[in-house]
Amino acid sequence: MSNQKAKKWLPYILTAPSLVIVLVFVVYPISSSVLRSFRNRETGSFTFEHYQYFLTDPLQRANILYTLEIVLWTILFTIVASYFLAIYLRFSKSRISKWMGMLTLLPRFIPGMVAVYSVILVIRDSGVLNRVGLLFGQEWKLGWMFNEKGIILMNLWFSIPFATLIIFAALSGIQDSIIESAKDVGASKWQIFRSMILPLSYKDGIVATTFIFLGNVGSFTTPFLMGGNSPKMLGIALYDQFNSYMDYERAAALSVIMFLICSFSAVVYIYTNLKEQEWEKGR
Amino acid sequence: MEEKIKVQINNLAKIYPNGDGVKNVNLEIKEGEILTLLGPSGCGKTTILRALGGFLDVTEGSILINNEEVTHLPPEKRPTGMVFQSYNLWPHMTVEENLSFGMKLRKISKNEIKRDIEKMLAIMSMSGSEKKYPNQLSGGQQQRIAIARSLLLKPAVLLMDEPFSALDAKIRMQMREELKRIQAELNITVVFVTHDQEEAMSLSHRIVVMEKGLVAQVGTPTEIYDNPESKYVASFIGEMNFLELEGEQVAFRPEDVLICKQDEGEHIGVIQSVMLLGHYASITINTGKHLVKAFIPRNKTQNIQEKQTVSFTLNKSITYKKGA
Amino acid sequence: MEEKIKVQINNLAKIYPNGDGVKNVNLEIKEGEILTLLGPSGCGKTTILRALGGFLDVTEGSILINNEEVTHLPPEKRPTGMVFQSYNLWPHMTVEENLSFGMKLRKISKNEIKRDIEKMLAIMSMSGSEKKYPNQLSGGQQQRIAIARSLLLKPAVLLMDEPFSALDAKIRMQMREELKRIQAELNITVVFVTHDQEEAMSLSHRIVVMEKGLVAQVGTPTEIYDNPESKYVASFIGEMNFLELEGEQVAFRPEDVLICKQDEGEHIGVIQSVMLLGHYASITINTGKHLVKAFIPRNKTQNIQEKQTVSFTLNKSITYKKGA
Amino acid sequence: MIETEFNKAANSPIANPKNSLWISLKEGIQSFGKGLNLRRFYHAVGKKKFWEFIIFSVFLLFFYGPLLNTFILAFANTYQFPAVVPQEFGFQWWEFVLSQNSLVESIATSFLLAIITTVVALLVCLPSAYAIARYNFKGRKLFMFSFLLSNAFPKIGLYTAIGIIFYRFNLMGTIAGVVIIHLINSMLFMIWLPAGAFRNVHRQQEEAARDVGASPMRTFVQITLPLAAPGIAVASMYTFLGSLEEAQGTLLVGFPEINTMATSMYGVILDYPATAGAVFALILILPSILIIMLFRKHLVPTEIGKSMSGK
Amino acid sequence: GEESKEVVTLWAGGSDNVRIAMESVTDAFNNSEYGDKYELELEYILSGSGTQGLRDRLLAATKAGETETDYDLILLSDSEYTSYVAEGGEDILTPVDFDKVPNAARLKSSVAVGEDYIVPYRGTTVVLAYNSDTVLTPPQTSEELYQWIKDNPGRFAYNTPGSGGAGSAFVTTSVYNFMPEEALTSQDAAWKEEWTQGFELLEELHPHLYQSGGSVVYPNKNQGTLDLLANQEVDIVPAWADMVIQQIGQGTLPESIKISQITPSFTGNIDAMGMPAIGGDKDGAHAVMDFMLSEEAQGILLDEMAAIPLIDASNLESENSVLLEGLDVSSFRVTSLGTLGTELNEKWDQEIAPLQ
Ligand SMILES: Nc1ncnc2c1ncn2[C@@H]1O[C@H](COP(=O)(O)OP(=O)(O)OP(=O)(O)O)[C@@H](O)[C@H]1O
Ligand SMILES: Nc1ncnc2c1ncn2[C@@H]1O[C@H](COP(=O)(O)OP(=O)(O)OP(=O)(O)O)[C@@H](O)[C@H]1O
Ligand SMILES: [Mg+2]
Ligand SMILES: [Mg+2]
Repeated sequence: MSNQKAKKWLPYILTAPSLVIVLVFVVYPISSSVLRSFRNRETGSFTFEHYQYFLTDPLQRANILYTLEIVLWTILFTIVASYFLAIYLRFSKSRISKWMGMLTLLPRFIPGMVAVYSVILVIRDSGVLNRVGLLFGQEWKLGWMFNEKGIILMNLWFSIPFATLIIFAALSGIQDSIIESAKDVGASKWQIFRSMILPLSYKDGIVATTFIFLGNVGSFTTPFLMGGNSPKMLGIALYDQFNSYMDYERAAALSVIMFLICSFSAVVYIYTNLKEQEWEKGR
Repeated sequence: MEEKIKVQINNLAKIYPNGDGVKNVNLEIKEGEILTLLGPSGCGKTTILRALGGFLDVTEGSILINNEEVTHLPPEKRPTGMVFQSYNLWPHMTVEENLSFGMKLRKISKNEIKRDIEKMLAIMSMSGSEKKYPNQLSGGQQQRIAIARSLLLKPAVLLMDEPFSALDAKIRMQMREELKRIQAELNITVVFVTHDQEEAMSLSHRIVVMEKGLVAQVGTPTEIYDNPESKYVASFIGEMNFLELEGEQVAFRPEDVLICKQDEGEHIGVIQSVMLLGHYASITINTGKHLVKAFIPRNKTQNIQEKQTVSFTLNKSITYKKGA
Repeated sequence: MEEKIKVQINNLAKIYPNGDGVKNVNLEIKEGEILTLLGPSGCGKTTILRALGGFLDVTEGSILINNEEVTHLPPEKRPTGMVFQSYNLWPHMTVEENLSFGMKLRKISKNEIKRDIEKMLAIMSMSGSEKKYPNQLSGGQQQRIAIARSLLLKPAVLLMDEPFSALDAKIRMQMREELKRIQAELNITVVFVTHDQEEAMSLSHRIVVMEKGLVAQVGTPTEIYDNPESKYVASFIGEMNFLELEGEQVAFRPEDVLICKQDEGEHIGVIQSVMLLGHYASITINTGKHLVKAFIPRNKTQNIQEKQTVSFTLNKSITYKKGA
Repeated sequence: MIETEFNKAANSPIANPKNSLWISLKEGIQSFGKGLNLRRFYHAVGKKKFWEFIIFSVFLLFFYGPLLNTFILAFANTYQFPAVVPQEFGFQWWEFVLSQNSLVESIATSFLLAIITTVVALLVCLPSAYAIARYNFKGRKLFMFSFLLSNAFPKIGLYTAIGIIFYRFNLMGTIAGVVIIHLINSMLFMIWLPAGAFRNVHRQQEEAARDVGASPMRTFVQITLPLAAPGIAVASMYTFLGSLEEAQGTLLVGFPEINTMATSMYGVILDYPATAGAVFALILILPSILIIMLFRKHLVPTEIGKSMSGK
Repeated sequence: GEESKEVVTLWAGGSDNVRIAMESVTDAFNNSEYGDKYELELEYILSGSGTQGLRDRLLAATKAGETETDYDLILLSDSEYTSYVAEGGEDILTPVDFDKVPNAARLKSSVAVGEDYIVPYRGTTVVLAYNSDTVLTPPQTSEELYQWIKDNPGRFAYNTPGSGGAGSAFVTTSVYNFMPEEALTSQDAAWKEEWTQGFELLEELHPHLYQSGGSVVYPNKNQGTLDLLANQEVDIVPAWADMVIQQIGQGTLPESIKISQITPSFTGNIDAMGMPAIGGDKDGAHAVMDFMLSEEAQGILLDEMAAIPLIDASNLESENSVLLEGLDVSSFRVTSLGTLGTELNEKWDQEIAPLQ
């Protein structure tokens, strides 16, 4: 009997160390930040003023919208491109596709700063692209630096390989015979995508989307090195609060706002992940 | 059965980059027959079937269905229907959606679809399962729906790639009979692939025995069982004993071994094992040089025990040259 | 065979949280016998086997091996050896390492380990494969090594959970004979689980037929084949026809159907299909109310054709009360 | 204006020998453009291959073009507008970068930190991963998602809040503090990936070991762990490389006492011209390349993708 | 032996070029005769890295009541001194015992505030850096500069004031040129009222500044504008004199880049050393201060970061001396805005940055 009891507690004992770390170094600091975000700087009394500031100040609101805009475009482009790539990787049997499969793995391991730096050297107005253009007598000033275009491009550099990997893994779980039988009954490529591939893999698409969302809302390095002066992405706005204005209460409030935005996406993720549809049960 | 030719395969070859594949395949498949491709793993059965279905580019030769060349058409443009070994159904669609998917693509009216599905489910003894998802069906039921899905589109030829091999023995048996019944009822042409000779024997009108990418023999089950043209075919279809006698190979079936009283038989051996297999028993006799397998009806097993010495004669045998 | 009791299961019950499971299991397993647990999927075979091996906490009852209570011992402390359906071997170890792992734990000397392994591989007809990794072996070979691994530790009982069901039909047959040979050679006690009645019939000394978590019948293959105690057992073991006659169920085996000339038989029907199954044929006769299956030897099939009207008598039959 | 500048340079008879390289490059590209008749290529290789080639080229250019460019620049002494290829190659910036002893020190610190982080992460996370894979305990999903949620809070905000705790425990500017930061960053994948790996170890393989007499602990060490090793190795690699590249948190809680390659890179990127940054980028990327070479057998795209989605 | 040496920790912060120079000075100190007795260690806080700045760290430690810290010596500019005192009180630094810093006598310039508490060691100022190939006659006055900007749209850039001193100097002088000179060294919030005119000017200049992708862009960090200059995307930028000179020497800025000062000049700084009261080893700190004013140390600073020497430079041989010619430390405009500086940046962020 004691054996059984031990078994019941074993999983909790095993998870305890990581749980403690999460509680002490993640949950606790986050909670104290949340508290702080409601505190007046001087008096220490309860206040909504910091939230009010971010939600009413036109500049700060522009920052929030700007961030969301960048994230949404990033996700849109990423998902389209990743599906395209993943489908190619899944269904092409050529050697090139094997190579590409391997090559999609690597960007994950490239230090972010190096990647941003490298891309800047290519796309800035005096970058490699324009220099090559000049070889042909063309001015290729892309004008992608210091605005959302560069940030989105850079985000794509990071997120396409990542999303492709996840979707590719999902597509690998789809049996050939599912696709072949659809072909057999006369479905076109688009119909196969819409009726077979998409419904069988959309959950993983959402997983990828969530991670991209989380990663981009608070991203710092990319907008710091590539972004313009205004509006700013929230990661930079937050950094300003700490670094330039040293307003820790406002910073906490902005953190919480960003957290809420991210949680929205995390909740979508958790919801789709927990909800098993009828056809998935018992698999 | 009319002798109309439904499918004609002329000198078909499909060689994979690694050199494997099939070649010199010439076949005529008649309307309303079940033709089985039979052979061990890797002999190229699936390759031929997939070439018929349009899932492969053939290296050489041509395929005609209903006298029309289809060699280079994609699957969706061919009048064929395919049933795979497993994972046939689309797991995210109900039975009804599975069945109607192809029909909708053909712009068949809703009413007609509904009527056809009902009728087909009745034929398959699956009425009432429209709203179920594949994972709520047993393996056998899933395969029935898969067959139904293909049949609803009225294919000229139904292609089946080991459709029952993932099923339990009992259900497999049942499905075979079912398939025979449906095939007879609808008079469809079926190309069936299996590596199970019993399955091939029990449901085919004709069998194509394959060996390493080539056709070894084509014939009705009886023809092939009684007159295997080579040692390979002989050993593959049914059980076969081989004895080496005077430089020749004598082949005979276990049921043609007649166990005699005392020393009346031609050959003598010791009974090594007796295995009861339901209505008959399989007996292994060790003649010293060979192991001979014999089938005897259950009711004659009383007197037979392991380690007993017996003699036997052969009812019937075939002789092959060595090395054939 | 001595009648020494090797394993005793007393009133065993294992109920899973969802209410499924087995109960009222009482069994005595004799030394040197192959006892098979037979039943359809979900009837609790694996549950009993895992309870024997120590992989489950039982809800009630006790298990004695060699007269010692083992009910609450963990697997590593029980004198049992288990062979699973698949994924038996450790893929990161060679055959030799797989085989020696458990022996090393028992502090057996290196020389002895080496000698034992060699001997065991010879018995398994696998000599020379010491340095191979599992993925370099075929499925059948892997299962042999798995059996060898268990046997090397000289378990009091060898537990086998559908060990051959992942294998090809041909290899499955071969493995059965192999197992019988090895078991006889080493005189080990085996508890074998299968849902394939043919497998159970062909290799067991005794069969335990299970139904929904309960033991339905225990007996030798012949006993169970000839005298199934219930309709359930009758229909599960071998093929069985059921006719409803005068409020009673008459059960008879297909081989007990005797096809008569003209109208001499007791029953009349139309032949619906003839399936050639190698050395015999399976015939389905439609009596109007029932479908009756009959097995007849191949050499008697010449005169029989589909759609012909025939009469038949029953050699032998059993009668069950309705609802039994 | 710029164009004439460029033509002047290119046509000048006394063309700077440094420039000859990019002149020949220019000619190469132009003749390539002429010779590569896309249409002819299309018909020569067929439609499918043609598109495959196009996709692959775009893929390579987008993902690897910039990196390659950076590599080249690392060996440039002079790289001034509008040259495509550096006017002068050499190791000037390598000398500059490597001559700073603080850099050598930061490399050592980086590796030390990465090793400690990886080991600690393994010790802390593997048990959790195993529990998630093997037991269906109450709160399992919640536990898994808690790591996701902790990723939803902005990193900078989190670090700052952690900083307050660190001050209290005197962890500011210590190795232990930085390790904790790196640890919480890696926990998500360090638990999810090995959990996937453990799940792929068939229960029978563990049970077979128990059956032949191995204790639970021995079974874990000798059977489960080796079988899950590829997945664990990949996760460790993530942690290791992640720790090497982490800069933001290290700066906030470890700087200036703890100096790593990544924090140095920050300064270099911000305060130095491209060529110096390129050297640093190359140095920073080297461990990644080495480790990827080492582990390439275990880098199965589908497997990694699957575990990253928490399956 | 090594163990007997007293360890002196010097804390500093700023751009990376300063770090490199200070590391060289540290090595030189440890190899000098002072090195027999003391061992100097450098803790360097890179600016713009998001980490807490030196001032905050020191204030936090002081407020926490810590006494035995390793803040033996810090580097701070005279303008920063004001904010240290404003928040930490007069006694946050220990007064310097000039008897222990004999080299102080050689100083040619002095600090504007806190003379008893801090010892200056280098000067630096913001200047105009321009491409002499395209700008034949650089603007001489601020008015000329503003006119040049309007005449040459897109060819001038300054970095965001929050991200680096060059941009900050441009913004500060543009605003304070309209105000009395004393406002530059006052932390009185009342002066905020008078910023309007300056911001109008900045707004007026805005559309004529460097553009990328169709809109005006203010680069981040001092290096950001220098990159634009190096890549010929702009012709004139405000920049730290030391950075420009150093990079011309390294070859990362083409030799066509020149510097010049306008009048009224951009703001500059005198950087100084101070001993926090909560630090330890005062003797060691004095030794380091003395060493910093030696010819050896001043030479290193001049060589490695083109710092303007504060002692008689005639004995110092350096390529950089030529380039620094004409930059007179004594005429530097010093700012000391304290928290007003932060507010200025914030106002810029809110009013200028969002302009289309
Ligand atoms: N896509 C492929 N590329 C290369 N070789 C292949 C491919 N598909 C099949 N082969 C090879 O061609 C031969 C015939 O394969 P095929 O699948 O037709 O055999 P099969 O008779 O269906 O076997 P099984 O009973 O195992 O399904 C085999 O040797 C196989 O290895
Ligand atoms: N861990 C478990 N938790 C809950 N129910 C279980 C568990 N294991 C088995 N069961 C249920 O107990 C019953 C008996 O299961 P068991 O695995 O013993 O059947 P089986 O006879 O071995 O079937 P099969 O032939 O499919 O292997 C089944 O209904 C099964 O669903
Ligand atoms: Mg096949
Ligand atoms: Mg089971």
